[in-house]
Amino acid sequence: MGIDLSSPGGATLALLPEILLTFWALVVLLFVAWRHRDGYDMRTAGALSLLGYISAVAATGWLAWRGAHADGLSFMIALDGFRFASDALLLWIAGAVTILSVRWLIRQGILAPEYYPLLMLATVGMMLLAGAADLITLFLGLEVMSISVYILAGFDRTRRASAEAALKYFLIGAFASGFLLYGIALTYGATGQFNFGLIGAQFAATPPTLMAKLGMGMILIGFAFKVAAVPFHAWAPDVYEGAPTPITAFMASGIKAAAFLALARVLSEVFPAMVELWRPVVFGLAVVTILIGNLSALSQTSMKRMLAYSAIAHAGYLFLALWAHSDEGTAAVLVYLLAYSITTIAAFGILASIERAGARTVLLTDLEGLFAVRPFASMGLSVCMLSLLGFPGTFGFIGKWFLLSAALHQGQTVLPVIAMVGSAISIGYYLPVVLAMTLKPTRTRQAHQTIRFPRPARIAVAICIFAILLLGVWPNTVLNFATQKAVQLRQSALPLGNR
Amino acid sequence: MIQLVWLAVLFPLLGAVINAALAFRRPMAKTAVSIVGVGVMAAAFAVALAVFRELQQSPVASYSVVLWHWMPVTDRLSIDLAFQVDHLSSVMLLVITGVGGLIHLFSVGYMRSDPGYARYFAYLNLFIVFMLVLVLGASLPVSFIGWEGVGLCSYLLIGFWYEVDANSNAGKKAFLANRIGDFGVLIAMFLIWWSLGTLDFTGIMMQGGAHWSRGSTMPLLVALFLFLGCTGKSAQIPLYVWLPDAMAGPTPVSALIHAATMVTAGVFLVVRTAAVFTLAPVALEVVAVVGALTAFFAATIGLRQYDIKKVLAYSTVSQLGYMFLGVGTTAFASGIFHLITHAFFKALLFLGAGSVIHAMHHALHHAHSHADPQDMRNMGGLRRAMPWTFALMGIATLAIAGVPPFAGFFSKDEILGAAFARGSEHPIYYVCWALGLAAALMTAFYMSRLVAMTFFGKYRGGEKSAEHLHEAPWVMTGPLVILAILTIGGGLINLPHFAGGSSWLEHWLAPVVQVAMMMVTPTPEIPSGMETTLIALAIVAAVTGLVGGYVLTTRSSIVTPEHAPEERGIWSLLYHKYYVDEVYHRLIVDPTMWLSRRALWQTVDAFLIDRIGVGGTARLAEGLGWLGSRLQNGQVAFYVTMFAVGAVLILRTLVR
Amino acid sequence: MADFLSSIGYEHWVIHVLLGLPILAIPAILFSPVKSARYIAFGVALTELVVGIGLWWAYDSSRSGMQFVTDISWVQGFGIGYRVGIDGLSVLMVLLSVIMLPLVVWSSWRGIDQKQRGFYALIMALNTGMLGVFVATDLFLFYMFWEMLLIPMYFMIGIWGSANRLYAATKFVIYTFVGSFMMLVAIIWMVAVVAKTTGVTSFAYSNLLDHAELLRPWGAWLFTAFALAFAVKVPLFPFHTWLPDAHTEAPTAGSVDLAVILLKMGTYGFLRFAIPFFPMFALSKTTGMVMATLAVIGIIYAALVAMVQPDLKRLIAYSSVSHLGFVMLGIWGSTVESVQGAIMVMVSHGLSTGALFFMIGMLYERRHTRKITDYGGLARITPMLATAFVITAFSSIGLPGLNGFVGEFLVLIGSFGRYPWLVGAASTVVVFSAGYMLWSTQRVFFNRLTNPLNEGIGDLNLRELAVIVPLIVAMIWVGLYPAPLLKRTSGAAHAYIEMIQPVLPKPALADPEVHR
Amino acid sequence: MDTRLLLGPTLVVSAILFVLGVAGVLVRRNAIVVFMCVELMLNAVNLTFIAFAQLHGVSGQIMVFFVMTVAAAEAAVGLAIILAIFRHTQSVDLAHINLLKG
Repeated sequence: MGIDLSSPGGATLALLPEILLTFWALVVLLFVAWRHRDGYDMRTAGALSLLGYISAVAATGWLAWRGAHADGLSFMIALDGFRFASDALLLWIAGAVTILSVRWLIRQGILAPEYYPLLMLATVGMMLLAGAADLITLFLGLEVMSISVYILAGFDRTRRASAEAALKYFLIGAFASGFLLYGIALTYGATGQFNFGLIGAQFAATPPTLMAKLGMGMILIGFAFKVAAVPFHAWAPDVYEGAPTPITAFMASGIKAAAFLALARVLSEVFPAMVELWRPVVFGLAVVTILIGNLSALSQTSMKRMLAYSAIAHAGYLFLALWAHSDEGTAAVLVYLLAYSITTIAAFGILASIERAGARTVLLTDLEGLFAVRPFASMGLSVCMLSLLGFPGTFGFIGKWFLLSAALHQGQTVLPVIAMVGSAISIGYYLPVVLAMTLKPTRTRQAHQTIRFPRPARIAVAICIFAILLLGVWPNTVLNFATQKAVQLRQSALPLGNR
Repeated sequence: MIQLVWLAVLFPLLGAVINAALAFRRPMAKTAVSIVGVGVMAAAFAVALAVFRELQQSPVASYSVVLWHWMPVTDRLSIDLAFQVDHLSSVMLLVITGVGGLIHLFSVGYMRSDPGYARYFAYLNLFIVFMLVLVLGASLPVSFIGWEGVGLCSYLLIGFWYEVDANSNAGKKAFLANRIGDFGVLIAMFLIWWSLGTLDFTGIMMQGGAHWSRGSTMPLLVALFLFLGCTGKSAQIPLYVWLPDAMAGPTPVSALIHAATMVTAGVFLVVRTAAVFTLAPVALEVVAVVGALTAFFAATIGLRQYDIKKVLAYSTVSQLGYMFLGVGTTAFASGIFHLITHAFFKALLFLGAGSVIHAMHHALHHAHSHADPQDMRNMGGLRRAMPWTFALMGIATLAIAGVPPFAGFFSKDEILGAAFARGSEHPIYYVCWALGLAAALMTAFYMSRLVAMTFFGKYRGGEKSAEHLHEAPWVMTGPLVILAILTIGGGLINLPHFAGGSSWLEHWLAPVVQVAMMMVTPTPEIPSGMETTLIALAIVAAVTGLVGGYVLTTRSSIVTPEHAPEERGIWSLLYHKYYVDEVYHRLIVDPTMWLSRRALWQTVDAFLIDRIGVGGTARLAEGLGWLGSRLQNGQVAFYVTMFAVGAVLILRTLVR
Repeated sequence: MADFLSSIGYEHWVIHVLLGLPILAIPAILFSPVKSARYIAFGVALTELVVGIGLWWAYDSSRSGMQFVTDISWVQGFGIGYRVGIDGLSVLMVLLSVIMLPLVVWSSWRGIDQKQRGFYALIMALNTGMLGVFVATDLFLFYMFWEMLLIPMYFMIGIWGSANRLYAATKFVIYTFVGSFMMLVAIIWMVAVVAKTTGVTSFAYSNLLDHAELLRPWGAWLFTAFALAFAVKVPLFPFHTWLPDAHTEAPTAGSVDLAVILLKMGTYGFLRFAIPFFPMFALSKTTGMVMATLAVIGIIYAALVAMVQPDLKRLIAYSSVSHLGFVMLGIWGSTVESVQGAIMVMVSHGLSTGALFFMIGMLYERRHTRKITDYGGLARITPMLATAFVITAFSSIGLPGLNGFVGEFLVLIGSFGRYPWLVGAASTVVVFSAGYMLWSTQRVFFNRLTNPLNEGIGDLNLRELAVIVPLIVAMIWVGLYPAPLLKRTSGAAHAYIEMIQPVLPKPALADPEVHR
Repeated sequence: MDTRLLLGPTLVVSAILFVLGVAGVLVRRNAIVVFMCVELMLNAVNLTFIAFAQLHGVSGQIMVFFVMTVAAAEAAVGLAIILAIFRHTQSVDLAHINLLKG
């Protein structure tokens, strides 16, 4: 069904998922205003926010099912399969993080239920960012997301680390969005347009001026920060370690996914004409990110910090797909993000339950002998590690293989080699985790007695582990779905004439 | 019957399997073991006889009995497990099963009190199986099964009393020396196959002439590598060191393996591949020279040994040298002839020594004295206690010394004659002849010294053990008598014409070496006058050796080993076997061990590859990682600077 | 027998059953009571043997192409399919692993006492992984199986190993994983190149093989990627240091599986993938010389180092490196005889080294030590074990008449034409292998019994005999009558040589004309 | 005088302001001052938007409104976070805030 975006009715229909989610956020906010005293309130707030996500997913599903597409120019928000897929992915991540954090917050004694509305608003921001068809929506989505996550990062006010994480994230984040904004301004200056399609057409028509190149550069820098690519990655390890674990999971999977999806859309819709310009930049970013990300992770002892560096390394791998700049590349982004997010959510879910109330972060040595006490949890974490490593039989391998073939099909051989060198190095920090849990004896008698596995979190993690293994062996549906969505993205990126 | 020649191999194999089973299940069933062991040998001998008689009547010179396709790989390499029954292998068949059977009979008595009786017979039968396969093999690989099989059995039998470290070491040393030889045979096989395309003996003979021109490098290479194998197996100069140590095994084993059969395999191989050797005259000279040198060298060592079996061991090495000298001068028939006669009298000597040691051991055991039963200095005057053994060993001594009527004289004389005749072609053969003659003198000397020290003079083994000395039982002296008869009559096999014979063996083996002899000029005739002087010279050497040996030994005072004076000068050099073992150990064994321990294992493997290669890269990665994490110094200012530097870099690449 | 098998449609389901059965057995074992775990495992192993042994008759050795082929598309859009098949190269290895499975399970009856269920489940997983590698004809499936069996081996060494098992397990996984990480890129790159010209993206072995021509420009680095992965597994000389550690620390079942089948995946990989895909580069003069020289260095070096090993298992591990060096020499000898010799060495090394590890395992179960110096004079106490060990020792050093000789002889005589000097050098190992084998056998079984602890150990019981005797019978049978084995591999060997014939540089010695 | 003529100089001024902002963030150690420099950068961008709005019509100016509202929200949250960190470390000097490192 065609939607005329210029009419208010059409616009609201196009933005239905976001609007619904915002409505639910306000509902939860109101509920929280009254009831914020004990664990029961926290649980109901969590349940309500879950309802919000489910309704948003339903709306996205309905739009996708009806085959919604924009009549004429897609004005502020894109209306294509790619956006619906991104929204589904982001909502799934937010839902999973909420499930993980319900029990975790109570155990950590953070009885501040406004956590959930912030999470929901952050998700709205992400959906706008991923689905933006206009530089303004892009900027707004980014800022809504960032500001809510700044607060969430510092949510555990009692711990200095959390506050410090928030501060660092905020300062460097604001600094980066300054660059992004300046990029938008210069691009606007060069073309006079904000809409992706029109800018793309403009760049295709006239050779890019200096201002356009600077603009693109600035935008790339803004995104590189958000994705934690190496020269701009310094904030990630500290913020990931300081922030509360569910939020770290949210940042590692959600924010990275939104940023990459937006970058994919921007690169394929706004700057297709300047491919020869930005490919070397993406190439350089990928190489440096993979190598330094993997190498730095080798000498880490804290699990969260190690997973932070691994997140940086995986961002490097994703650059391969962006470099490919093809349908397969975009599909690879979707698949890899799904694989990576499932694995990270599961890994952090298990880590969250291993963390004791208020204690310091989980070190590698804390995991020793876990297999004897908690066989299923340690097997689950091992599967996650293998999936991150890209070991065959896991969904991570399918993601990595898909990435490599996307890059290789475009004739790029150096990046895949660097990626595999990176994953070879990564065995140096993924395998010791598996080794510690399964093969090493427990250090002290009552080593793992304090682990509590709340039922909802246990179910969510179990589903993720099952998904990793199942999709690792039978990835057909996901691969075909992703390729369709990638094709739809290319179609919507075509200049207005031959849509 | 020829088609059933494989029965000769099957019987001992069955014997070995049955005895092995008995060894595990009922090791004490001695009578059953001996019946199976000796019976199987008798059956094999019967088959050998039947085959020999049928071969005599049959017009065809050689038959090939194919059992099954062993390695059908491609059309150019398809090796069948086939036996070649021709004049040479039938003769060898007779010798092996005949002398082997007698030694089995002797062992029944000798090994009676040994707990490993069944195991011993299992090994002995297995040895006969492999020896027959070696002799009957139609192609080099099939013979190679026998070749290494006998090496295996000699390893097992030398190290039979494995409880004593020295015996196991001796077994291992024997097998390793043989393996060095086998390396030569392997390389020869590859060279032959890649240049001639076949590995069958008949094939080699036919294609050899066609493909290789006489004196070219390929036949020389093949011949030299084959000869390396022979030196390993037949204990010639470079690789003879294992034979003296092999005396650690039971005496019948020494008799069978290290006198009669296995050590002659080298000579057999040279005769079997005669075509290759005749195509490479240089190789023939090498064989002759090595043979002569070994004969002389071993004889000198034999002069000063006190262990009765060591003397006989060096005597065997020396006699083998003669055989190779014979074969080296293309007198193949005389080489084989000496092989046969040597089998008779050396087996007789060894078994005689066996009865002596058996008696001494029995006596010393009763006297609870720890003297070495094998050391001649503890013996003396045994002719009164063991008349039969004395008489029989006397006959064998005369034979080996080369006194006319006995077998030894004819075979040794033919070889010396052939060497002298060949001398006119190439002076080197004169040198060989001279060495051979000197060796003959020394052989006579040390044999008579042995007899004198053992049987003459007074008994040095202490009174208490004296009265326990008595003759060996009949089951042991019986085979000795038969061997004595063979030693006396052995000469008839190939009685040369000057002694009225028809040199039957030479004609019998003619078809085998016929192709080879075509390639070489026939041995020149030596004028009859010169021939008689040669014979006279040989007899004189034998007699002076015998008398000298007897006189010198009985005159000098022989003292038991405990308070024997330290050997000095030339004698200590001989006694310590020119320190060859020690030299080998220091020059070859120690450096290899050092190389593999220090150089290869500790340095290359553990240090270079593991510590530097693997450990190094791991530490490098960790170092880089540590550097990477140093970037995270927690300072926001530093992060933002990195951010700005990155931004400038990106913008520069885009703008340029 | 063959027609009975084809009547029940044997060739359609045999591979699926061989692969699927152990996988199904894993949950059954894990959720069964501890005591019954090994009985289930043994039952499954026996059925696997019964099913697998049918291959011996069902495999038609006259046809040289792939048999028992199945081709089901698995990930449609990307040309990945569940493609399996057996041909001359892999039929013997599949049979060997099927025969070894019940022996492995039976040999660890007593030895494994803690976490039995996990152990037998891992054996089942390992078996499927191993079989998978040999039957997969889809490169993606091959890579998955190739990597997946690292995990069962890792845990087997890591949990049931001895002293510093963690180091050995980690080293094993890292060596193999780092070695083969480039292979994935190479596979995808090949499929991409072939797809670009032919329009068909498919990981099928036949498809890539037919278009191997297109890969020539990148032949060098593609071959190196494959060669690195396989060389680590062989293990070729510089990459071998993981094997002694893995063998020493692994439990008996682990080291038997490692020695008998895991090591052959490397050489099988060269024969199946690395050389046929890039013959121009693989068989060029320099590469040939480099690989053959590394093989020969491996042969001699490992034999020398084996001589001075204090630990029995470490000694056998180095002997495996030496034997596998023969296989590599045979492959690069590039004649039908040397290739068939290589396959024969793969099979006979499996038999003899497998038996050696079983026996060392039995010794370990009795005395809990692998140091040679702790033993001595055992022949009097355990005559049966001593006899079996001596027979296997002689088969391992290639005594003619036993299985070792057939393979080594064919490899050496086959490769002599192309590399006469290298084969000459390699033949000297005949002496060194006798050296290390006999010296160690002597120090363990012969010599005086000094250590009182050795007095009490019992000889082989019925179960242990049931493991060892079939192997010894097989050794003698293969040694004296290898014709049926050679017949089964000759089709594939001939096809392989015809495929690489046009590319082969001229050998050192001319081919021998046929003379009968 | 045609206002479009002033486009070049305004862009230069805003560029200078932007660079000053960046330099401020790099150099200064006080969290609040750093935050104010970031605000300076945002306002420099606003200036660029207004300059381009002359050229491309009113959409540039609308963007300025968005930027301002976002800057305000950011200010509120940023200062709250700085307050939170102050409660812990009693100082806003960025050099002292390095608990998380390595």
